[in-house]
Amino acid sequence: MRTGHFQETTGQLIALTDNRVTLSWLAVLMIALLLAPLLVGNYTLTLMVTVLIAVVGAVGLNLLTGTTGLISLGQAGFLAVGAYGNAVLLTDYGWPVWLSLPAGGVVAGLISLLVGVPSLRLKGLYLAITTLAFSFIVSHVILYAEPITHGPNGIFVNGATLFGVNVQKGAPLYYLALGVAVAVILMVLNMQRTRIGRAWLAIRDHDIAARAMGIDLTRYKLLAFVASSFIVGIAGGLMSLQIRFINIDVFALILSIEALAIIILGGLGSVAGAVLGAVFLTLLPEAIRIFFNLILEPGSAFYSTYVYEIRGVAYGAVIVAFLRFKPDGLIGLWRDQKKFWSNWPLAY
Amino acid sequence: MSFLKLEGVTKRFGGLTAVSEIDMTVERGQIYSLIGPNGAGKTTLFNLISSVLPVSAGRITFDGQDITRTPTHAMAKLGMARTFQNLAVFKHESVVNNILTGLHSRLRTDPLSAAVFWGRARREELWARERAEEIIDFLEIEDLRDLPVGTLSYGQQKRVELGRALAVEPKLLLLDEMVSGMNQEEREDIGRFVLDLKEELGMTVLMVEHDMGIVMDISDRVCVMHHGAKIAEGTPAEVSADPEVIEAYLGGSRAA
Amino acid sequence: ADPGVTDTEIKIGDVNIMTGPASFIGRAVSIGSKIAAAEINENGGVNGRQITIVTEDDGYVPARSFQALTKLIEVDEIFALNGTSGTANVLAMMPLIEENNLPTIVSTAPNELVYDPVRPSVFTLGASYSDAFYAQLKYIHENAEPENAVYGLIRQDDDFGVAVEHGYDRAIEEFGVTDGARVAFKKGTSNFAAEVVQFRSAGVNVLANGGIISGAANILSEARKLGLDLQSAQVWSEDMPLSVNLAAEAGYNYYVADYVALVGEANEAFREKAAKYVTEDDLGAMNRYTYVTYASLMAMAEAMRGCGEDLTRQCTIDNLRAMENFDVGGIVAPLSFNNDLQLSGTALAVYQLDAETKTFTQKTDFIDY
Amino acid sequence: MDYFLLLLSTGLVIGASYGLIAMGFALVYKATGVVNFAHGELVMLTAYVAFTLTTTFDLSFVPLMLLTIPIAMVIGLTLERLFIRPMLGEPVFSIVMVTIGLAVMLRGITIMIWGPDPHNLTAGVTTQVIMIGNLPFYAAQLMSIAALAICMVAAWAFLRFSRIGIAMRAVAAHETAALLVGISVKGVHAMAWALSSALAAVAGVLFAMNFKLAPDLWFQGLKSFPAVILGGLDSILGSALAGLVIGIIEMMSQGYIGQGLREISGFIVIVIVLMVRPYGLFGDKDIERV
Amino acid sequence: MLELRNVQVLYDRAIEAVRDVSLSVPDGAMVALLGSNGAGKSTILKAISGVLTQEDGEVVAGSVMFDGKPLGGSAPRDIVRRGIIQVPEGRALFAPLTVEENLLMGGFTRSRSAAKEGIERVYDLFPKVRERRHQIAGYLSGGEQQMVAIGRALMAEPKVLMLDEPSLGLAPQIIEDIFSAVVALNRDAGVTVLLVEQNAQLALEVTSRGYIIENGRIVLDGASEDLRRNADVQEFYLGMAKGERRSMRDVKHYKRRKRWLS
Ligand SMILES: Nc1ncnc2c1ncn2[C@@H]1O[C@H](COP(=O)(O)OP(=O)(O)OP(=O)(O)O)[C@@H](O)[C@H]1O
Ligand SMILES: Nc1ncnc2c1ncn2[C@@H]1O[C@H](COP(=O)(O)OP(=O)(O)OP(=O)(O)O)[C@@H](O)[C@H]1O
Ligand SMILES: CC(C)C[C@H](N)C(=O)O
Ligand SMILES: [Mg+2]
Ligand SMILES: [Mg+2]
Repeated sequence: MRTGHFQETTGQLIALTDNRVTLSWLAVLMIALLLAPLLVGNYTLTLMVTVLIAVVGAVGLNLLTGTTGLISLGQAGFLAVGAYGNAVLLTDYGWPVWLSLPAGGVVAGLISLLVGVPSLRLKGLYLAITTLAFSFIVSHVILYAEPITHGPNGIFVNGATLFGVNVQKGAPLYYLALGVAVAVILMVLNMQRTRIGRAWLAIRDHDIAARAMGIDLTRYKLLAFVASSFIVGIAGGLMSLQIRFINIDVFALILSIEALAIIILGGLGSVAGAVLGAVFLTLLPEAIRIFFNLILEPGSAFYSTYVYEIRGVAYGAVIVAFLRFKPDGLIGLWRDQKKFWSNWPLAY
Repeated sequence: MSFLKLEGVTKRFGGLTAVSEIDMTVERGQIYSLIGPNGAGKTTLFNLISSVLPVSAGRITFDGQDITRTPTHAMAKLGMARTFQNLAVFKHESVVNNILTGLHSRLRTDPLSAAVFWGRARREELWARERAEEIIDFLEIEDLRDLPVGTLSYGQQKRVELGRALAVEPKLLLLDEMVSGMNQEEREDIGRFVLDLKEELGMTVLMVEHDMGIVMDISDRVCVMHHGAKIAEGTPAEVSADPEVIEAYLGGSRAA
Repeated sequence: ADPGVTDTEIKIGDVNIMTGPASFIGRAVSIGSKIAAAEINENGGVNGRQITIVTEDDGYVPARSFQALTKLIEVDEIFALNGTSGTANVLAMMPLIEENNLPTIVSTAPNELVYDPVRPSVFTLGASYSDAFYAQLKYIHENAEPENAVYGLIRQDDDFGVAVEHGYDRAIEEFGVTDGARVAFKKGTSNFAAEVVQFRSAGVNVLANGGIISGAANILSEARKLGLDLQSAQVWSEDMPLSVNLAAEAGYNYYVADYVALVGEANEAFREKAAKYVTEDDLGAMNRYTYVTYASLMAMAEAMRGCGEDLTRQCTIDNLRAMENFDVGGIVAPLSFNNDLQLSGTALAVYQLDAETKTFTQKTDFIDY
Repeated sequence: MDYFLLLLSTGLVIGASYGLIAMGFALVYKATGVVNFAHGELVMLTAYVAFTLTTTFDLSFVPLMLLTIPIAMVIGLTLERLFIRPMLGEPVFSIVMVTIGLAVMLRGITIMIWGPDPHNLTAGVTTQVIMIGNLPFYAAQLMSIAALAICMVAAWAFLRFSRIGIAMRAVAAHETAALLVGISVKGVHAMAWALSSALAAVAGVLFAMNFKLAPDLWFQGLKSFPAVILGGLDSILGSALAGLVIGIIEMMSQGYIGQGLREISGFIVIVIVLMVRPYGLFGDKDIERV
Repeated sequence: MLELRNVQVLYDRAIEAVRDVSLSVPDGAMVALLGSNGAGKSTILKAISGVLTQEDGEVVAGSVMFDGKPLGGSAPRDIVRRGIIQVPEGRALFAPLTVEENLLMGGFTRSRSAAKEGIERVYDLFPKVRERRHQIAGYLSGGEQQMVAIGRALMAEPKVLMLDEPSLGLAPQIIEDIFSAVVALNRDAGVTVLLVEQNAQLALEVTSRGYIIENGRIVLDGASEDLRRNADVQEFYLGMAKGERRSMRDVKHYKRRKRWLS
């Protein structure tokens, strides 16, 4: 089906995709997503919102870690900053949500410079631990900056309306999250096919050669930090809209680790991978829960004592098993399928 | 006024003086070769010229500008491009993307227009793609276009590096052992090609080579380094006749 | 009718800490629910309807509490909520609770942030941490205070710690005693050496010890090392057998104030009853969180019972709001939610540990502070 | 002065614990280039194993360790064999992620086996207070410091007198080249995991003796990151020393500043230190030459 | 005798790098393997030393035999222990280790004392390396690194030495030294040599037999002497026109299209 497709013009080469089949599938997916609130129940819709928020967060992290090669364990910190930014502006300052949400992203972007600048010289895991340190420090500061953040009390996030509709639950929240996710995905895909995206990739692969090609490391690394944190901050803002209550416990370290897991399982450096990873890992606990409900008698002794822990163990095991068989992630699986079908029936 | 001028350029690594008080002048449009034994300091000198390393002492001017303290990333814009001796490709990226990255300094897309991919970003990308495809065609690596460079053979990777440097459309091209790892046919092609760069585009080429064939055949001037210092300079003929050069570098029988 | 009710069944939800290091709380909570449900069901259920408990884990992570409650409401269609995890977790569920007018009794996180401002469908069982510390310090002040008393406070730097500090503040102010040192620590801290050194140099001999479980034990252990002579007031979590096991080693006969009956007839009667319904293992895992959850589910059932055949959430809420002196077998003081805060069970008893025998003696009656 | 010395002595105690944990991280990193995110969980797991051993056989400290360490090594080898070896040659990122998945599993498994209740672990060691000068210690606290010292000497000797130490660095530096000179990459990895697990056991038992045994013990792994980073990820001895430094800094920042800063002081310190030394105090720099 | 029989290699289960290659290197012989970039030379060496898996490569057909026994499936360590040592292309040193440590690792399979002696021998062969012995290998110049890489391989006292472009980046004089050292090893110690080399002139001078590989297939093989006289080989590998070395300035055929220059 895909064989025999050749690009003929440069325009096709720079397009995100010029493949009609891909485009039609995307259109079908989009329509399905738009109709979803009519088709699925509230819980599924809530899950979908959670997935969409994870998608936004993962695409943001992927920009920094997958594309630019700057490993971050600070995701929870940026999520927290974005969430608090949005929450404080929305609730305490009465900003409309269409302003407070991006503003939360901007705050996260600006704060990211605080970790970006000192991290410029750091590589690999040294950077990772520094961003981890950053997220600990952020949560400390939020806890102690009581006049602004309400410290230990946390904040109830209320009153986000767009065109008079409450966008903190149900279909409106879903559409908001979907809109943001689509916008973010397009934005990142676009950046990645320009000199900016290539500069990031170059930094990841060989920073000296990147410099020799005219890429200003400081500028592009900081840009990656800011762009990534902006997006992650918005994901944080969406989280605060969805949960409607935030305090620092909401932004536990586990979020940073899950975010990394998402992009690694998805396939580092690829936007599609980040999306697939987010869908997969967000729904995994749900799938595991359903699985155990199917195989276990409710009320069995094992059920009551161990089922919760064993779900956690299963979650870890799926991650491990997945990487064992597909170390390059879901996107690798995807590409394999594509390769297989485009070459089929001729092997190599 | 000389195109590239080095005055007393020195580089020390801890106790080791890798480049010691080099004076050197390259004129516009020359093919200038840098030769010398292993560890003589040739690559280090390239690193100084291209500003990958800071000089310990001395002054470098390029095209009328003092570039001694110019940051590396500004060099491409000034019109200087280089290849690396030990392969410095962007491994996980496709051949096209590697070459497109070479075009970085010639594009101006800013983050916002990139994000919407409208207007300038789009126009520039179209243009860049066309340039890249020309280079790919030229280097005869069409069939590798979409492969990650890390999976290519050594020689193929060198070619990609050359393409990436050409994409900069430099006034001065630094080639560090471009032909090593290539067979004779390929070497001849590169040799011919470098001549064309000079003759048809007026490009200045500074190259480090151990292949005396190509050095002697195409260079206008040759500079010989030994233990970080310059021991001889002149036309290929002059240099290859220099007893000190023969002693230090060429060795008896193989003097070309 | 409202969700979660059929002719034969009422579904009650429970969001709790079923995984991770704090899962002994969730486990104890679900045992409490199990006992209460078994007892109710054995006695004919609620107007003939059997109670079913649906438990979801939140791992003590607020974002997951939100998700879990959404699932309970949307998928399992629970009628009411009876297990509610920690403070931040309840708060994260609060919007959903309010929105669904979900009858809820918060029994494991009686924090001011939960009951003030009052939410119409939310009832809180228990005294505040603030009162608990005040009660103990008051007892110490009146009965056991050393000469030249210098008070000290150590607390978590979160909402829970703030509540502890309120009680301490109140005590200091009221008794006019010396406030020697106050320190805050981060949740999850295990090493308290520096803090105890601070107490020593401040001469602290009455300590409001806001550490929990191994934290509290480690604080006391360091204190013993430095030879501090302490009267120590603890969080009620320190009356759980598992905490006592850790902390008794340090040899301090510390105090706790709790709103459950740790000793005495009511407690014994409860344990006897429990033995009928749960396994040996579960019996061993029982602790105060079992008692409070039992009490709150009994109260919930009572309120539902009052609605007769036509069981609705609103009716349950109204009945809870009207509840007065409902006796839950003395395991907590009789419950009356008919107050502004919809808060009950605030009466606290002060207990003291005998570190030798690892048993508590009750030092005061149940008193409101 | 007394105040200062007390803080210092307690800093050494917690620092020793960080140091022991950090050494385990550094060892695996040095040989495999992977930060083992499951190391904290190994520390916890081995401590629980020791707990079962003491409660079942009523062992005193030395026999307990003699039994626990080999078991820990077997656990380490098994984990390496089952989870890490199949990933040989895969991107470091993926392997790190495997250790994260492994960590999640180990946490759950520990609770499934031993339950969530915390315990005392005394291992027959006296809980009398011992005075050194006028500084009081528990025996187990002194043992932590001693254990760190012993492990440091052992590590030093091992690295100094065997080619394995170099081989570990070689494997981490260039796997293919290591294969080509006949180093068994698998063997080196397995050994690193075994030794690191042994260190984990020592660290875990002593930590539990001093600070109770609970299923949140794994968190000490994260808490030891500042030590690993300060010392330099691949510097085993550096990490050990840095552990002590971080321990002391924590105690001092609590003793003199407070404000809950103690728990993050280590992280603040590494951010500052890394600005000056991007590879920690003793870490190998990445070689960048073109 | 080292022998490849109808070997086929795939990378990533999809990219065929080597197809149906058979070649043999008799004991004590020196054999050259020539071919242009991407022909599959390095792949063949990796297939022999068993490190293809490192790059997701796999020998999917045919077999590699040594002394009549198949090598396929053996761990690289065992292949090294059997005396087959490869000098990898692009040096592949242990960058953070010192020069001496690199050499020491080359002797990993040998005793400590043998390794000590070996190191001295390498220093005698490359005085330059001795000068740099305590330096971090990653900071050496390209040529110095190449010397260390070769020295490291010699440390293992190979029975079969596979050199992947040993002359890469070396000064003419050093190339000569290395080649005479290899020839000496072959002659005096009976070391079998499989040489991948772009410097065909030199390679065909020192070897007795040569294989020419293009696009993953052997296209020509024979005695080195005969190959040197082959017109195509002269044209493409030796840079000669009508038996004479031609100057690059005179290269006119220049088959590359000039489009780009316009
Ligand atoms: N970053 C560095 N740190 C320490 N020493 C260095 C560094 N870079 C180069 N050197 C040393 O400086 C000397 C010159 O190296 P350089 O790479 O310039 O040599 P070269 O002339 O290019 O040699 P070759 O022909 O072998 O490539 C060498 O001895 C090398 O070891
Ligand atoms: N890791 C890899 N993954 C995928 N393809 C590869 C990989 N390594 C090599 N190839 C492909 O296999 C072919 C043969 O490569 P090989 O490295 O063996 O060539 P070579 O003859 O050594 O060339 P050179 O002279 O340039 O070193 C090339 O086309 C290359 O693109
Ligand atoms: C563990 C408990 C003492 C914590 C407390 N229930 C809270 O409010 O979170
Ligand atoms: Mg060089
Ligand atoms: Mg090759």
